[in-house]
Amino acid sequence: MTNQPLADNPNTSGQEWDPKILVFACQYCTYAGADLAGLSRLQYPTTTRVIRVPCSGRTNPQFVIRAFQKGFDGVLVAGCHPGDCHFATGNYFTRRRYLLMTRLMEFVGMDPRRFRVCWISGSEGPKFQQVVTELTDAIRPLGPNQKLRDIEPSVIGGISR
Amino acid sequence: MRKIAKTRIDDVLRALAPRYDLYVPVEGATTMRTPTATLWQEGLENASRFRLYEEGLPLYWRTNTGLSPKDLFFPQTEKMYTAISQGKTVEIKEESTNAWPIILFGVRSCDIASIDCMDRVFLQKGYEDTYYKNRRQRTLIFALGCSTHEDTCFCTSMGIDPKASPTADVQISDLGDAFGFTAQSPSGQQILASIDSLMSDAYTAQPVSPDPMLINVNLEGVTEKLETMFDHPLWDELSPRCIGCGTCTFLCPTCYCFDINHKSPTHAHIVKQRSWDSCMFVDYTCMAGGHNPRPSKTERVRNRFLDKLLYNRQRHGRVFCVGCGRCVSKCPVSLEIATVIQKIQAAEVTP
Amino acid sequence: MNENIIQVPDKSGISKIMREIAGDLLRQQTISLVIGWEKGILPNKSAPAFITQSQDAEKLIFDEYCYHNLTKYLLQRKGSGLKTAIFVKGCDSRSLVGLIQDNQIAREDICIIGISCPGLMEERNIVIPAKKCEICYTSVPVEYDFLIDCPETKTANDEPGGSYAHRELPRVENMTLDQRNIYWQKMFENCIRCYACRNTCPVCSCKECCFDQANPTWLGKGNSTSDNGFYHLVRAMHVAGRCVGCGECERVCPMNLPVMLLNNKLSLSIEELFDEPPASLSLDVTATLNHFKPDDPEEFM
Amino acid sequence: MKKVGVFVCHCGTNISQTVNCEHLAEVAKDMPGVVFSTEYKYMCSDPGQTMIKKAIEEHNLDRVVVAACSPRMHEATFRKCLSGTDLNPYLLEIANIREQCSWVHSDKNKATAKAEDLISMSVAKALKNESLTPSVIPIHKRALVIGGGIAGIQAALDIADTGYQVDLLEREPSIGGKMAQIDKTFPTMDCSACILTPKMVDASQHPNITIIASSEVEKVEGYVGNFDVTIRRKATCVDPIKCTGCGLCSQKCPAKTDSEFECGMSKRPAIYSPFPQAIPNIPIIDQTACRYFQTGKCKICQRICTADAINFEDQDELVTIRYGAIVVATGYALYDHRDKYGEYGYGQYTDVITGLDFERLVNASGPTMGKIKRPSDGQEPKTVVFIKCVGSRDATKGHEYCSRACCMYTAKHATMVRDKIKDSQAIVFYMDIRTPGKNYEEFYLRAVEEYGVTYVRGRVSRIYMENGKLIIQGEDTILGTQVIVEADMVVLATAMEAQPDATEFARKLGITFDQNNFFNEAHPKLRPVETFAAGIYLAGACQGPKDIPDTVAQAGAAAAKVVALLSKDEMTTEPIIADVNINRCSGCGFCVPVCPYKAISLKTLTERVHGSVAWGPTGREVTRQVAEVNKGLCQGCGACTVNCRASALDLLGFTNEQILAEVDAL
Repeated sequence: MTNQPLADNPNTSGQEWDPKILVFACQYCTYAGADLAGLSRLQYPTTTRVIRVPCSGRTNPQFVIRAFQKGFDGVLVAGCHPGDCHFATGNYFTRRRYLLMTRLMEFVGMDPRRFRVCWISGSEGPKFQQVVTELTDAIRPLGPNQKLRDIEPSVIGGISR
Repeated sequence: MRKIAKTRIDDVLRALAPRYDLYVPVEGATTMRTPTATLWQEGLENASRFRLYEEGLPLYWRTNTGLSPKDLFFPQTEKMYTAISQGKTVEIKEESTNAWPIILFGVRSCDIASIDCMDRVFLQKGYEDTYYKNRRQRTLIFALGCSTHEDTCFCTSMGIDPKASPTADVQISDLGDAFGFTAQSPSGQQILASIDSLMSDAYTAQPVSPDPMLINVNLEGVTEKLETMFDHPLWDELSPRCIGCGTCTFLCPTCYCFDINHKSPTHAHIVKQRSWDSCMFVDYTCMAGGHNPRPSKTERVRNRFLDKLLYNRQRHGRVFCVGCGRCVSKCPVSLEIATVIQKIQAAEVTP
Repeated sequence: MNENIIQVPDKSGISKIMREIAGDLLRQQTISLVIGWEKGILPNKSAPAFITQSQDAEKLIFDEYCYHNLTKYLLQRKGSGLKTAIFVKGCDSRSLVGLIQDNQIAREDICIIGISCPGLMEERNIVIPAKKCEICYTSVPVEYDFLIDCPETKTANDEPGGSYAHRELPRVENMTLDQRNIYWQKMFENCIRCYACRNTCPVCSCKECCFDQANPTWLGKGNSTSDNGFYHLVRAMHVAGRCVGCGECERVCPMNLPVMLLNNKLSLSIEELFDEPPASLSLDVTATLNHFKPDDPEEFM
Repeated sequence: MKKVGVFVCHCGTNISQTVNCEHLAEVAKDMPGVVFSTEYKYMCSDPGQTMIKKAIEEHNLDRVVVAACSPRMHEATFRKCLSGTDLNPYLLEIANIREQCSWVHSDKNKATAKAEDLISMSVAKALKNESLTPSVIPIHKRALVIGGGIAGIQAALDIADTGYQVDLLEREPSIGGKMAQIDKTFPTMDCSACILTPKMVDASQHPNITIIASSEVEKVEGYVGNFDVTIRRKATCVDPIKCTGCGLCSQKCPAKTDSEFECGMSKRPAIYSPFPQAIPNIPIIDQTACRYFQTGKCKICQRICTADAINFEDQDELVTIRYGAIVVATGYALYDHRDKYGEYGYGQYTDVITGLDFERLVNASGPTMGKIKRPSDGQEPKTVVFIKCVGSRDATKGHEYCSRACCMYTAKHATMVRDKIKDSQAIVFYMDIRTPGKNYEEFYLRAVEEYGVTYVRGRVSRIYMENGKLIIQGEDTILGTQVIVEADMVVLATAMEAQPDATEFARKLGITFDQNNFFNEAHPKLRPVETFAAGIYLAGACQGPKDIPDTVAQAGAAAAKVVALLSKDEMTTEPIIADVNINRCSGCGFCVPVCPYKAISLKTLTERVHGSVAWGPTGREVTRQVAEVNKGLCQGCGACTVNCRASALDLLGFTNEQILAEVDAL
């Protein structure tokens, strides 16, 4: 998988296609929640990848767009519940920023089912499982994401062949 | 000269399209090739540009296109080769070349002159750029004489005849209600012969002449004068207005600078590409260590106009401005070449 | 009332007053530069003008082609302590307030000469009002030291929400998701990333833009629909809550793309979500993304 | 060229049962930058760590990726392992292939493929890792304890006993707090004053403790080890140095007002000490009650003071003192039932009193000299009804939480009624009896069995007056019947709640508070006395309702933390902090408001500009502002990096480049 260019993503036909989901997880809540899901042996789709960040407030919207560019089919930004932020106020800024970001993404035609923001605490292992599973299930019928995706050839204009 | 009614020009295009990659000037409104493209029509209009011919595209015949045809030979971003790592080895995949003939239909005199400029850079300077050459050498050019002009046009000041381009394979003339076709090369003759049945004779027709242009600049002596003006205060006077965008250079049909870079769709996979660069960008001359020999706008603005009017004449034998008026029209702050030439002419120099 | 408010009978009188004020200021020598407009190469072209000598003040004009928001030029004098006088229309004045709020210029270094704006015309079609005037929120400058008050002043949209009336906004909002996607794909495809929109934008005041950086490489030099999309979306997020709706981004776009639409959408969302007024109407407000309320809308449970 | 080593752990069979570790070690060899990879049963074990160290040496590795359990588990372990080599510990990356891979997937092929991706993400990130060094900040060896109740006194004594200077700040004229008002303490029935006043004296006589009474915190700046606290000494109009504490002024003062200490049940003069054992025993003038301040005439106290200590011109005074650590022991307030509990008479019945009122009523030095007399007519009440959970466990009118101490003090009060009034009846209405403490259950049982206190399970729905008697109408949920009791006095066990100014105070300190405005501990279990702000600790009921033993224990714990901090001359801070690239910074200051720790400020630079700019700055020198991160204050959340449009701010250890490398790796 790793050494294959992304353009070779399996197509939608066939049962086995699972959308690639990238989760930005704050290390104090959601990452701990994901660890707890592991401790509790809660199963979820294997196509979930987690990137650990110190706080959801560290998750730059630019990372999210980059993930879609690079071929992820869904992105989840997750952190502590508002009021529970390890860094006191980080997730309040996250919430404000991503309220705008979700509207912007939808405005440019990105299916809102592909992009979620969610609060998952360190004790919510089952919620982590549930959210990534739901996200996967919601995206599966949509097929691989093409919007904003950096598809080759990257040539614009020019003689087309 | 043979002619065809303007209303039947699609017949000509339809006849050529199966045999050539036919590029035509298209209005901005519906350049999206999708079934839902109509949703765009009622909205804002994009700049017109050359596109591969398809039935139903709204063709733009009024004046030169918003975006010059230079991107057909010299795309804004062009893939050069791909490197794929497999284990510890790297495999290089070159881009394949193609021999299918191309017709560039309806190019204006100014843009044809600019293609001459580009040829001098990419083909005639002792080194042939394979990417450019591959496209250029299989292209036939159908020039279209102008019957009107934009307010911003000033090709006549640059010594260009808006109605005639002798280097084109075919010259199309605006005869009012018809287009007249004159072959100017053997290949042109051949193509015209193949569609001759669509046309009728036009012995007496005279091409419509455009009105005199609104902008007139005097190019005489400018190059020579500029040789003494490197340290002239004019550049300090002009440059503050520049906002450092790439509009002039990207729209200019004779700007040929590019940057070679790469992108990695995956970390085991690199695409080497080249893309337009602009000498107006801050990082254009920035070196790896961070030093920038053109640290401020004064140096950058000076360089651009010296390049257009002096360096290219020294290097490639002609001034690299064809009077297409795109920068006059689109420079956000009207720091365009016509104004600058006027200011150069007016500048006082102490010998 | 205020001696610094100069009434003119109609818009043709504005230029004369501009020259007088600029000439006076330069003669007093407290101000070493006046930024205004001068006539361009064509009748329907005006251009930014930089006046340092009082006798050159005669070059100054104001007409319906003085689109340029001049405030960003002040960054060239940033930190020098030099005093500058600048002419602003209503829309421009908000960006001036924005630049002061963003700690880019000091209020005391600037002499603001406001013009209550009689409206601008479309350059290509001299009878149609300029596009930027459609989203005008205030034609009278919100901050000034002198005001040239023109009776022909009119604000297109002085009711709340009026400044979000980009002509494309309702149409695009009513499209289906797929239609919107195609709409923007087309915009991103046509973008040539000349950065005119960014470079002219008065709230894009960074010293070094993230798109120009090699480390990290947010965006390569190459042009692709995807990268162009990244550029426009990120720029929209960067100016979110600070965009003053001066419309310069869309005016300067050589490809005629609806650049301002994204910003307009976000400004509207900010009003709906956080009940905040349009950005930079006064010096004492905080940008949307620089603060929060614990009871902001919660959609992410 | 960077050289990455990849170490895949089997974790016994925890990982290897669903992930093919041998395969991972094999494919990792082909990942860009990787020069060595291997697998082992237990990477965290001694042999595992030795394996890593040997490989670093043999293969000249300069980056290490360990594919194992969660970094929350063993990142510290492996960092320590690296610090035993030539490598900087921050050149390590962990790929979490246990909690987030082998344990949550069952399909071995898919899990292995995912683990491969996780490793390549970590390798990509590791390639961008840089050596990070903790920075060193000095520790100022002086502590501030805010609040002079039992928590503050205890913390101050414990810190002072180890040899460090402590300032004990109290906003009232005397230290002692709520405990000074309490008569006896459960479950031992010790006299509260008898155990508290010796501690107060100890504190006042301790060479390392300075008591700063009648003072409040005005402003807190700085960071761990270096807090600059501005203290407002309120104008007391009595010179503490000249005053001998003779008390003559209080005796002669003609102005009288309600005594706060006696809960308004007796009067005190305008120049007063709150109670006889007050420390410092220096009276202050209450300007709102003083005849001179109100009418401009009087000055009796000044005339009779032989020490010439009275100064009517006294003004508030601000002093700034530097501290290495701060203990917050600001205590609690009592829930005011009067405006909320209409059914209990909104406070209009004088014989419906609170628990604290009762403490004063039974206290030998209180308004009734220890005789239980009801406030309305001074008669001895025969039937006393106690109602628990007034404002506690009542989300609609008060607080959702349990105030913890009320079950016990109500049992104590009921016992005292039965003890002091021979033919009395004590009836307690309760929701539950909570006695989780040593000898607490026994104490409660004694109240019921030995003292014959009647416990009725149920809430009181209404109190009203009839024929001079208080009628208590409630229900007995055990018997399922309505209960109506005629009583002479009712005692409400009102909730303990956060101080009314707790939130404002928390903002001053830069600490956080919960939904009930109690200050947040850094971790409810493992860091119960720390706050999120390094160097600031919590003691007592400001963190949540507590009884005296818990408060004292927590105060000792906070003191231990303070001492541990002050015992070092300097401390190293976590290097995962924000970093400014001043070449990119435009000084817009957007980072400043998003920093929860006030760690970012703007500083002014003067620099030369290169190149020529027409009509630009003359002399080519400009000043500009740039952000500066205080390494002591920054906790590494990274919020500033996102608000920095120009990426001038980056978070070391989680840089934009590193995160993008992870995104791009897939």
